[in-house]
Amino acid sequence: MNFIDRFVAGWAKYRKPGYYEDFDYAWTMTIDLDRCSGCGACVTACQAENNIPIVGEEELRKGREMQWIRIERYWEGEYPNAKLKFIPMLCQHCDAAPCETVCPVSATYHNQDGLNTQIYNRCIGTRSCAVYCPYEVRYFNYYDHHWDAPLEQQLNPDVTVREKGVMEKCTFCVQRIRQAKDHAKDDGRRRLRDGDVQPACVQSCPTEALNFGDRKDSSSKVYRSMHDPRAYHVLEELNTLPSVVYLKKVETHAD
Amino acid sequence: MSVSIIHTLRVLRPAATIVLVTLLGLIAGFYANAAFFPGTQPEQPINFSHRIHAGDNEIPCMYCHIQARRSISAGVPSVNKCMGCHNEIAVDRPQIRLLANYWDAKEPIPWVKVHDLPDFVHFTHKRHIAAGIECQTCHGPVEKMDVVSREAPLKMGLCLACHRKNEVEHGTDCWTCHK
Amino acid sequence: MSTIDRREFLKLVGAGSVGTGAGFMLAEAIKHPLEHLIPYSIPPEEFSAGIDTWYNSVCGMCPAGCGISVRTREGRAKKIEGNPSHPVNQGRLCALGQAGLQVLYNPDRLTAPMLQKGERGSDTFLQTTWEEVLSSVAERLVVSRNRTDSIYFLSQGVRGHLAKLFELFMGGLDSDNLWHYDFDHPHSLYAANDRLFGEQQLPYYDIRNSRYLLSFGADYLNSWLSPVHHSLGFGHSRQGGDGPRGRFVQIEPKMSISGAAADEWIPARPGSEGILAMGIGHQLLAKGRYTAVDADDWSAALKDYSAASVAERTGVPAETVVRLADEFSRSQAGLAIGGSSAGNHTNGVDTLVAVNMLNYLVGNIGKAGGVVFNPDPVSGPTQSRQANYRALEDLVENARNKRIDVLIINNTNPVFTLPKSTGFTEALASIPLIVSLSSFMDETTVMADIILPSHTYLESWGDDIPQPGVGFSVAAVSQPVVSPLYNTRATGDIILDLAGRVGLRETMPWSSMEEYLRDGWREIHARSETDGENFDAFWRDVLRSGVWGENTRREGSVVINKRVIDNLGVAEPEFAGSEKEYPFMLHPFMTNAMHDGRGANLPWMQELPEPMTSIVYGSWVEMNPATAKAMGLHDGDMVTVSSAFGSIEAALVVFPAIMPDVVAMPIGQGHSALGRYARNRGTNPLQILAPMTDSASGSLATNATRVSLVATGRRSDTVRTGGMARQLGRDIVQSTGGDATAAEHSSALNSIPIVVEST
Amino acid sequence: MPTEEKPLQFADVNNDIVRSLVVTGRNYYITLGIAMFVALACFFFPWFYQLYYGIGAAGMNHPTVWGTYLASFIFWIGLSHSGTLLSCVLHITNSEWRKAMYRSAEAMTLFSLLVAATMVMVHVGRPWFIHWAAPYPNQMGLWPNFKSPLLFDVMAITTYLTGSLIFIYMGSIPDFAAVRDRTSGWRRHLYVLLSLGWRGTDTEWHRLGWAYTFLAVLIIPLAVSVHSIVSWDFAMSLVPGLHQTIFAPYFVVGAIYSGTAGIVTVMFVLRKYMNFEHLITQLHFDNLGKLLLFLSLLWTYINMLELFTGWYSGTSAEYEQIKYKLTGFYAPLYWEMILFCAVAPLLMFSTKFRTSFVPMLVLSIAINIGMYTERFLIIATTLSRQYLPDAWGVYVPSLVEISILVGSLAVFVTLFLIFVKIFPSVSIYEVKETMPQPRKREANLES
Amino acid sequence: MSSNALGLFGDPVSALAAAGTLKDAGFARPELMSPIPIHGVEEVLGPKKSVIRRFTLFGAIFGGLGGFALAAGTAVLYVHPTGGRPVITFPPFLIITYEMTILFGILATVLGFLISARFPAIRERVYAPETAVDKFAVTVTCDNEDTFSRAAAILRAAGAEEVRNIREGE
Repeated sequence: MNFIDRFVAGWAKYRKPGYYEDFDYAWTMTIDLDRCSGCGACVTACQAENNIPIVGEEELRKGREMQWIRIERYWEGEYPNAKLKFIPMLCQHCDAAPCETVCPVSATYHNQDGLNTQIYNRCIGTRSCAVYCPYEVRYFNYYDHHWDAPLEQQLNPDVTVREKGVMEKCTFCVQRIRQAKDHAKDDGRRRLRDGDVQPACVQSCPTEALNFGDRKDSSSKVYRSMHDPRAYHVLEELNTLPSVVYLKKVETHAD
Repeated sequence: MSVSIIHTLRVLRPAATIVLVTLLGLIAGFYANAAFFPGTQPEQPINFSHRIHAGDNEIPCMYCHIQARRSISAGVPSVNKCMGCHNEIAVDRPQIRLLANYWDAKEPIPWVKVHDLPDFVHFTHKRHIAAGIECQTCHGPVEKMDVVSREAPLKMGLCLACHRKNEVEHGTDCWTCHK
Repeated sequence: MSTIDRREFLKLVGAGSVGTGAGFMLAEAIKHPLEHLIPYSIPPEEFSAGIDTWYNSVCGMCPAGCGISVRTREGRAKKIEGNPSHPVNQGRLCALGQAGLQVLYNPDRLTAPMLQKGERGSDTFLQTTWEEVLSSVAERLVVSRNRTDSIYFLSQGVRGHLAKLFELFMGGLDSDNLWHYDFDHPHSLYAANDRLFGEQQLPYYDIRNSRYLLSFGADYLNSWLSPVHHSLGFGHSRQGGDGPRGRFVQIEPKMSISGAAADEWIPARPGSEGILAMGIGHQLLAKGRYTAVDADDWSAALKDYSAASVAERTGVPAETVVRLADEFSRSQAGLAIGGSSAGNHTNGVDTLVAVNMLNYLVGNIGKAGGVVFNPDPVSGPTQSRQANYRALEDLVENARNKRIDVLIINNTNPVFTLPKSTGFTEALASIPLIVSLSSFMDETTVMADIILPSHTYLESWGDDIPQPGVGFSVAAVSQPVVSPLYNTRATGDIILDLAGRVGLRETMPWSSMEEYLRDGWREIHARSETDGENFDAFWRDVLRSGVWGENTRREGSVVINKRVIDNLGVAEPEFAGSEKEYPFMLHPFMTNAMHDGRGANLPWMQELPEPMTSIVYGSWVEMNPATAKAMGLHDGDMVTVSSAFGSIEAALVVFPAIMPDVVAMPIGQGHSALGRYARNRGTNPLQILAPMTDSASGSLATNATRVSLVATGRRSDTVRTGGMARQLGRDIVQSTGGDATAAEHSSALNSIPIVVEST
Repeated sequence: MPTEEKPLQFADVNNDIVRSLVVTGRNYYITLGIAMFVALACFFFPWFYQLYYGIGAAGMNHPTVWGTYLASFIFWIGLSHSGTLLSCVLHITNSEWRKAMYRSAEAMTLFSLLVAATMVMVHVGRPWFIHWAAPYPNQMGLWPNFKSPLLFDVMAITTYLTGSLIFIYMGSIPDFAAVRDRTSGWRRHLYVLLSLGWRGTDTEWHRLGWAYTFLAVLIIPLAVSVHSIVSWDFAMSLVPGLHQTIFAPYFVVGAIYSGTAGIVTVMFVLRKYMNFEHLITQLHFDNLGKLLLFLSLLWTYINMLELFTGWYSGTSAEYEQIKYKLTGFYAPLYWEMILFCAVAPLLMFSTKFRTSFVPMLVLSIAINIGMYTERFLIIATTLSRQYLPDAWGVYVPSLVEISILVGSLAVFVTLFLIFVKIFPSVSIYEVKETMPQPRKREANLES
Repeated sequence: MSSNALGLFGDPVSALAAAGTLKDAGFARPELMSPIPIHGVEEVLGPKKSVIRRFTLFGAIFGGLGGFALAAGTAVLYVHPTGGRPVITFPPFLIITYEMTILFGILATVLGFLISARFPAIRERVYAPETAVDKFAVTVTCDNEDTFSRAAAILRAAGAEEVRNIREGE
């Protein structure tokens, strides 16, 4: 395609907001807070899958944790009626992501799968996306991380190791999506079926609180789950249109 | 009293020339290195000739690089595989003796990578072969090379140009190739 | 200037050369470094570069026995996931299980056999050969076998064929002292089940189908028995089925993870959980929920547990007792479980008897959503002999009296998990030879004379029968997923080698654990319906799926005999230390990451925030906000926690859900060995425990120590990943009630807690 | 040396300025040496260490990913205002008193912009790829994202830097010519080139007048846009406390405020150490004082407005933000800022204060310390208290950051010291314009 | 080869008067040189027109169009959908347009200045260094000695402190 054609095609396709409805997939995760026990299996699964570095005590003390998915905890009430609620917080893959617009070099943008991408080797490290993200789920590599040998043998070859000065965040395990698409192509399928892909956190969740799928597929589990009346978005008032849907915790009172 | 800048420019000319020559030298040196010592043709532990194998004897690429069809990496043949033929063929040539030495010591051969992509690139041989891309498109006419050299720059522009030309589905999506 | 002079020319040449050189170097500097492509000499069968290979095996991180699938690539293990075919964890896996990779690739692993050269415990080991260590161990064994029972084998809890192998070995050495020791082994629960139901094995608690769970102290989502399986059940009971949403009630002095997940958390005085259970039982009978012929016996046994008296003894209001009994009996499948802190008390067995009794009283035995009894294991011993605290005290006693010649320790760490007051470490000095089979230099291995470094579970052969089972026969095979990293050997192979050297070749003729295992599994092959499949094919299938099962459940019902009923009763818990001197009851608890301390050397686990406090890399002591305020203590103050048996320092954490006179401390940190990630980090509350035991089971009453807290005046540098743990009305975690909106939403309808029945 | 008795002559102006360029005392070299050393030791060395180690050398952490580097960036951009902007406004409004001070004010603009641009380099994680933020054709086929407020910054600051450089240069051409005629050696060559052959003919003056006025007209909206855009880096985020419509005027006022205070400081120093007592007078300080007072009131008003907006919004996030600002971890800094920027400037209601040199110097420095604090607080308080309380955290600058802050001041001083030896730091021809014009002398008629 | 008569004056008024007289005497347009801009030149020597404004205007228009084209063109050259917003978005691109308008306006103004004021000076021009200090000079081009002496006389009459004969190309 020459430049003019590309310009015309781009203009036609993308001149309106909401063009993401034309995307291939709209990967969505639902998190049932009524099921979540806060056990942290998803956190470790993510660390193992995505080569998330071991930060070390000193750096953690400085507040430089690295957890693409983290368990937030909120207390309510006082003893003896104190309650503790957990909420797994990860990149929401917002359709109207504030982080995307601010990146000066387009290292983060919305791709054809409805994913909020982060291209590590394009990142120049302005960290603006982390400021713009109201969910605080972007993590910065403050230095080159190190694995004590032979821990580095565990590193996932499908995920790159990020260098210093680069922002990183949850990718919905794009390497698994990529691999699933690869297998689908081998089988001669154009589209993935529900259940073909599970990010590491979803795969590991012992209470099955996490669900993952394509919300464009109305037969998918995640579609049903996100149309549950308990569904809500965290910080919905910011209108970031997240792709992570939470299901409200059910609070029953003793009758 | 003179107001013209010409005189001053004249005075400055030698200094400017030196700066200019240095800059030109810098560019020349840079390109000389890139052109004459490109590192695209590293020396290998065994002088394996693709010309003899793939060219003269017409052994298909995927006879040895057996995984290209089904894996992300094409793979190099195991020493075992080499010895499969060279138990019989050309056993007394010096290079084959080198091979046999490795085999006898049960040591792997430390081949030097010619076509190397950065760690952050996800490139799968499988999909490209499934799409009918010739090996030579990226690797150059290997069957004519005695020593393999890297012909294509293997930069992002090259990938993009081909993806655009062939209108690959989501071929320009960053996460198609970056990981 | 049209001409240039010589001087000028030289200058230009110089400038040009400098520039060219610099350019050349610049281009050289940005060149890609040389990389190698190294093929195998002979590639392994399943190997293909760039393609994942998955191996099914068994998790060795805790005694639950989950099935795992390990993803390997280019011969290296990359990721551990749950084995979807394994009935225990059904593809899911907890954080600790996933961190198994860091056991395999731990930088502090023992890499070769070693001999202690200096003083014992001085950590001056010299690497040597297997031949040398094995022959010297064998030599000593041959001598000691002449003295009956002078050889001790203290192993971590193992099951299946490896346990059987140990039995053969120790039998051959003419010693009865084969003990399995796990800190978290639920001795009281075994004893309670034995007393109440006459069952040697733990039953299966069907949380999945239960609609009302009363948990007395059991941290079933985190550390009790089989957390992943319980979590699956919990999730399903909550939102998975079509029936009403399950309701969960947790009764414990300090909110555990299970308590946080529960719908209702009820604080009860430490050790009084059984009294509450008795009180509920009293209500059930009083309300006429139990109508069998022996109802009068039960009434008589429970008559002292009226709501008022129970309220007084437990601190739980009388109306709550009545309500709990009411809800429990009205729900379709009410299940009562008990354990963890409730079982680890001086009245632990009584308590758990009382708790399990409730299931019986509402007739929830052998039914979906109730207590289901397990069949006998298909391989290995029926029940491996677990060393309770009394057994370890005997060991200490025997050692002091020079009755032990050789102590073989297999991958267990009693020096860390036993209180200082036991005197275990000191007793080791009286044992002439200590041999340790371990992958790490832990506190116990440091005390050894000879170290036989063992493979991790990801490098060894073995099999496992999950305990507790899932109601039907299951066996799983564990297989090596990578080739051994170091000069280590599998525990089974070491034992077989030693057996050969001490002349037990006849009873133990196998050359390797793999061979022994295959041999043993012929038995299972024989009982399986295999459609005439030969053993090799069967074995391949088992290795591929990682698990074998039989879909038969045990039939029959249980009747509790009158003697048991007559002897029902829960004694008041006893505490070491006076209330005046030691005003707080210490409540040690296991965290999701550290378990009993085995997670401390795994960096992922050190960096996994403890869910309730978000603390990483350290230990702390939790205290009620009101108490802290009264004592003038603030979050983050360093305090000294002292019992009559020692004192330790930890950071104070003001914790909203703990009883005012209880302080809680996590177990697992405070290692003096175990590698760079674990060493000198935090403190170990087990060290200051009093040697209190539950007389009925002989197990250590970990929650029966009183302590005092004194501020040190210093501030802690404990690291937390979380910030402010209050929502400030921001509606981040939203909830929905079961009332007004319930009629509109079908899903919310599910959340009505129990079937309403007019009273 | 001109004396009090003798009125100032045109030639004296030339003499003074040329002397300031050519005659260099030992003190100058000592000062320059110290400034360069501090710049090297406190700015470049820690920066190189940070390049090697990573941004981790600074104190930034998970919720507060921006820190003093960005605060310094805004501060220096802020300081750059008032230089060229003020000069342009005063040029167009034909203020006489501008003429003695505008050159150094413009130089301040230029150098603060340069330091600000360097702060960007210090701030980003991978400065070796910073060129990716510039639009240029490349083999990757990639372009910067023009929707990003950061790219607005790139464009605006490039334009402002270019504009300021051209503006200060254009205004100096006649002065370069004047200096050219009085110097020899390398200086003469330099000034021959810089003056482009200026002769001061009526046509040249005419063209310069036009071009200069056009530039002034172009630069005023540019300068306003620059700091508005800097504010949008913050205001376009969703962060409570940053996502505010008031931010653009807030930043512009703040910028002019700190810039004007900066001018007072620089004027004092020039007056004192370059012996420009007769060129820079009480009149300048008085007028600048009035301007500062007005700006301080405006700034205070906007600050109150910001508090009110947060309080009136009634949302937990905004309310918490205000509470944190007033009473939280950084509260001492907040009150320090209020003291320096809102309370202390009220002294300038007194004419006596405005016309006293040393108190004005002290106040101007205090205002800039306060304004730096303001920039720091804008980042630190808001980022550490965002929407999710569990992700809250506190940020404390590291030694490297403090050192780089001090070092950036030294870089600025170094640049300024070099500037005063190359550029006539007071405009010769414009000062002459303010002086009594030469009259026809009867004696001349005779000859 | 022509010579130039240059008269130095101590004050602008006399210089301007001299220039007016020279012009009235039929000399080619006299040039004034001064250390400060002289007011009222146009009344004496006729109005001046500058092309700078056109440069500025066209520069600004070019910059504006170019700026928008740059932003919009590169956005579709390699499409990166961001934030659910259209790929060609007006509000942010208008800011780019604005900045580029000013940038090119400024650059064009400079260019216009250089061209219209004939800078930089390649060849030598008539100049008296005193004019950079406190003298005011009037110069006219003279074809021969006669015209020079005529011009010199006029200059002296107008009050020139000194009259110089400057030959071009020296």
